[in-house]
Amino acid sequence: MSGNAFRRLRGDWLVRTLQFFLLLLAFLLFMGISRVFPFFPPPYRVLSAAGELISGGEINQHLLVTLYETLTGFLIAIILGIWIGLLLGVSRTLALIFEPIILSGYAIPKIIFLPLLMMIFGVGLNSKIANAALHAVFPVILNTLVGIREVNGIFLKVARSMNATRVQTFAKVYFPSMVPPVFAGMRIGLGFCFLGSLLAELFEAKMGLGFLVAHFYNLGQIAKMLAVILLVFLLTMMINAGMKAIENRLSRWRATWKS
Amino acid sequence: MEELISVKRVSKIFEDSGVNTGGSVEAVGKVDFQVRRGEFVSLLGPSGCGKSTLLDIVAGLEPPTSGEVLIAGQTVKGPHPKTAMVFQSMSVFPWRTALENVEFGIELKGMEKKARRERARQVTQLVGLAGFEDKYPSQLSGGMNQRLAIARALALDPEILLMDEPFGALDEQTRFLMGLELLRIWEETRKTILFVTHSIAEAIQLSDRVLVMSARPSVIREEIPILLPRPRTIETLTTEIATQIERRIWDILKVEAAKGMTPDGR
Amino acid sequence: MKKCWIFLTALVGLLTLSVPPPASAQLRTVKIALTSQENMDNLPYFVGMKAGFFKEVGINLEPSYFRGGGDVVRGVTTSATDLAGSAAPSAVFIAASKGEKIKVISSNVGQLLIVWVVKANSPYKSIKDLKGKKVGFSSPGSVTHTTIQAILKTEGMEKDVEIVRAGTPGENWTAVSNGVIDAGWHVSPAVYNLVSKGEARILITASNYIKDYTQSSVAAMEEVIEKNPDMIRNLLKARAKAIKFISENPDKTMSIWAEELKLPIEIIRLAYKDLPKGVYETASPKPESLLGAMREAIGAGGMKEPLDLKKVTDFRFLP
Amino acid sequence: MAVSERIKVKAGQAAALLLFLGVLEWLVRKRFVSVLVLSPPSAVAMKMLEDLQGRELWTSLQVTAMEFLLAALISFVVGSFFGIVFFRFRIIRSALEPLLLAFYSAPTILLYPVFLTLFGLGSPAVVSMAVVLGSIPIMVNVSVGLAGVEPIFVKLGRSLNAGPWLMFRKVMLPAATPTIFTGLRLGFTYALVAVIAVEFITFSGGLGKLVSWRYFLFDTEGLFSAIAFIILIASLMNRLLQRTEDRIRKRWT
Repeated sequence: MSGNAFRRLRGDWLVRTLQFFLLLLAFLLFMGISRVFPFFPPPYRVLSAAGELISGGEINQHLLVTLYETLTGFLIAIILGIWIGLLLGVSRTLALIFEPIILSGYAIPKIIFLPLLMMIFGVGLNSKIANAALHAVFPVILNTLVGIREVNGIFLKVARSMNATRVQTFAKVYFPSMVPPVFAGMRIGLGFCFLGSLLAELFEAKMGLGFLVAHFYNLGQIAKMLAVILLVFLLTMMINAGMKAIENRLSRWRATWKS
Repeated sequence: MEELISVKRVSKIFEDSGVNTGGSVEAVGKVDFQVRRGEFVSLLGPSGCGKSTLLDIVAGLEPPTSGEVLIAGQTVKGPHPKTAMVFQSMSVFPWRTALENVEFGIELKGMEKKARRERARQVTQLVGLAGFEDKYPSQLSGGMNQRLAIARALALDPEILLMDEPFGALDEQTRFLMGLELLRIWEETRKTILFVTHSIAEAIQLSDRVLVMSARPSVIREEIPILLPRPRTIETLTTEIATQIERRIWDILKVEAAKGMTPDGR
Repeated sequence: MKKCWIFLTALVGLLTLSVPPPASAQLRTVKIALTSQENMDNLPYFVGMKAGFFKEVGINLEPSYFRGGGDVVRGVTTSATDLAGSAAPSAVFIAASKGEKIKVISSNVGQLLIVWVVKANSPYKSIKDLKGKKVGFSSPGSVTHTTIQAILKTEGMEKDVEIVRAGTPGENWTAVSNGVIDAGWHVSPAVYNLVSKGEARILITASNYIKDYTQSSVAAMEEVIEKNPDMIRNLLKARAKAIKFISENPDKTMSIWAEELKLPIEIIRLAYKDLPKGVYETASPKPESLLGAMREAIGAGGMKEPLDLKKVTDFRFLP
Repeated sequence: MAVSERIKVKAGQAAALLLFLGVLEWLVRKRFVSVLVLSPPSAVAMKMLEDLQGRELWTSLQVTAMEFLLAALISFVVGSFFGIVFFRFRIIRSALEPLLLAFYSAPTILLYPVFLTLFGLGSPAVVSMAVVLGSIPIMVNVSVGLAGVEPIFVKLGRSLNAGPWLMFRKVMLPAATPTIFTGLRLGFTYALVAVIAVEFITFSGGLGKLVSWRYFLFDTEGLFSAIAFIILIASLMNRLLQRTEDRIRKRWT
């Protein structure tokens, strides 16, 4: 085994053990907290509650409702986001005026628009979908914009020198080079969508994982509440990992291009 | 051999609408020259003398401010079907495999897939990339990617190849070998080549005639025929005559290159 | 920009259509907004549904439970539901003062039955001990909000106690048990569960302070009333039958209530025994109790000046 | 950008804003949208003026400002400490980084009941959650900034045999400042977002609570006025941080 391979292996091994100890520490800390605060259940009760929720199927319809809100909001965010991104990418004046406004969108807590969305779309699912879309549209717009601007000038010159029509230029030059950045925007957008629908459910809802967290808190069933939060965190990690895998496959050439 | 390209009193002034410099930049002065069919002519000049702009004008990518360019007797309005261009920087599409890159031009023309694939395979072999058809540009060396760019141009079966310092980004040795490779392809395909470079050695190694250009605004200072036997090899390029020609070109360029050294001259 | 507006309006249209309301065969579905499930205000509706009184008059009642009096009213004004079965009058008046065309069409619970509880082992013996502490209520403009402010005012303590929005009775009790607030509001029957188990102790009984008060009312938007007066008349008729049923067959009522709230029958028996006579009404609330609610709503900062009662009530449909 | 172009952009933005408000005003005036869903901008503007004179806005602003400053300070201290630890001990960084990034993308706000119980209702819970969200970007950027210092500078420092502390203060820190400042900007921005979001969800005082409170009181104009103030404050702070960062970057690179 060559020198650095060995060192890398040793490094990984060390990292793994450190992570294990940190996890153990967290576990003990959690146990400690549950002693100090009677309100807090010990970790194993949370894990068994999680198991119960899944096997008992109590969580299924809530999971479906949240996923329905997230995915619908995601669809709207993509259509709206890419459309606005293209609009700004094409026209310089629009970009000069609206890009700073969209950039400051990140600094504004978007949850304050939830009451407005509830007044417009009612207390049902539509306001959750709207909130999810509102949270996700910003990264999609900005990454689409980046995608257009990053198209290499030389490629456009090549296309022009070969008399490519506007449609051909878009399909064969713009589109392929925009796929990776736009997809990255969609991955971030999906995370925000999930956040948006959960927050809306937390505020006022009848169904959904966000509602479940508030509901169990109201009933004082803290083990179940923490179990739902744990499941939500795992779900986010899975969604993120899945999208990252697709993204790497989509820009297979890009990964090698960068190395 | 009839005249294929004729450039008549072409000049180019960029109305710089940008805010920083303001005013206009005269890139190309008054330029006249012709290229006969099958000839290998190079445009040699100091960096920033507007030779690439001139090539863009011949290729129809840039309209001249005055004068005109005729290809096979027709005035050039836009990219001419009879010409194909090869650029300096990495101009192959990283998301396409080598073969797909070569097909790009004929794909745009709408050539049917089977014929297109066959043509592309043939040209890929011609430029010596057989066996690399399915590799991505990121998996190929700089030299191989430039061969791809040449193959992409050749696939269009143009009469004229317009090459803008295609080997500029390569190291000395690879550049010389790519030069020999280009000459082999040129002899095999009998194309007419207009080649832009800032390297005297490369101009001498490759061309029948060298048009030495002045600093900006560029004009043709002198036209120097390269009376060296073909095919060009290390021996022919190190003969007494070759070094004489080199010294003569260097005398002209020394003055022009100095102009480019002042801070504002780009 | 024009293209963008067309796109957006089309998009909003698409959205609202995406969740079509379910239609049932011959019964007319009526979506009713009720306060949180564990609240005694909802008993007439549980009984009406289980005993089939609503079905008799051709109504398939579909309840959706909201966290506080204010939320119930918003469930009606955003037309997510057809009418409110247990809406806080103060919230109705606040909404009306802002221009919402919502009207009280009947009383639901004519007296004030809410209480504030503390942990059984807590040091608080009387309301005076809550100085500098935190007390919970449901949501702004609701009965609990307006009442606690009135009580603190009569005790001259409104500056020394921090009142905190803590949502439903369940939420309030969770907050009390983990020390987020010191006293939380609660209401029969769930409160008996906590008291009998020795976990909680009642510290403040609202009815000791405020006599005439309509705790919750039946309210609907003017538009809904004009469009289907028969539905309103039938609903109130069925509701009146349910109320008669509650007082005439205690055992069946208690079993319905226990099953609906999944609480042990002994707790429900305690709660039922404690219900004052004629607590549930199908009548026009006494004007002074409505005015009381309006006075508290102004006190809570929900509205500036009082409204003309005639404009916010419509008792034409009472049986 | 030249001055003339910057003015043109500002004018364009002002025009776009006025057009947007004008359309809203028209929509409400012409009854396309009920006045209870969308208050006409003119009414909102009046309410904003009223708020400026009233006490409610200022007390809320005071609470939010205090919570934000506290959260920003703690995030800075916590973030820089862990950032330096991550830089010095590469093992710890590779061990903790996946966890941190997962934490960062996950909806941490859902943990508000946990923070409510640990830290109690009101400012403590708000500040603690804001610190969690605010310190992560600082941590990451401090460690990345220090790691990204040009090796030549490090060699130069070592050649002048500067001690570790001197090396850190005189070479590493100045070189890493642009990246570190980006971390601070992101950290402070997310801290402010977290403060207002948690106030909104837990009703625990400040501008966030003002919005949800007025929603429940059917005070639509008040709601829009509170939202407008939050947008103003958040984008003002964001522009301020952005401008300072640009100035730093211009001087450095």
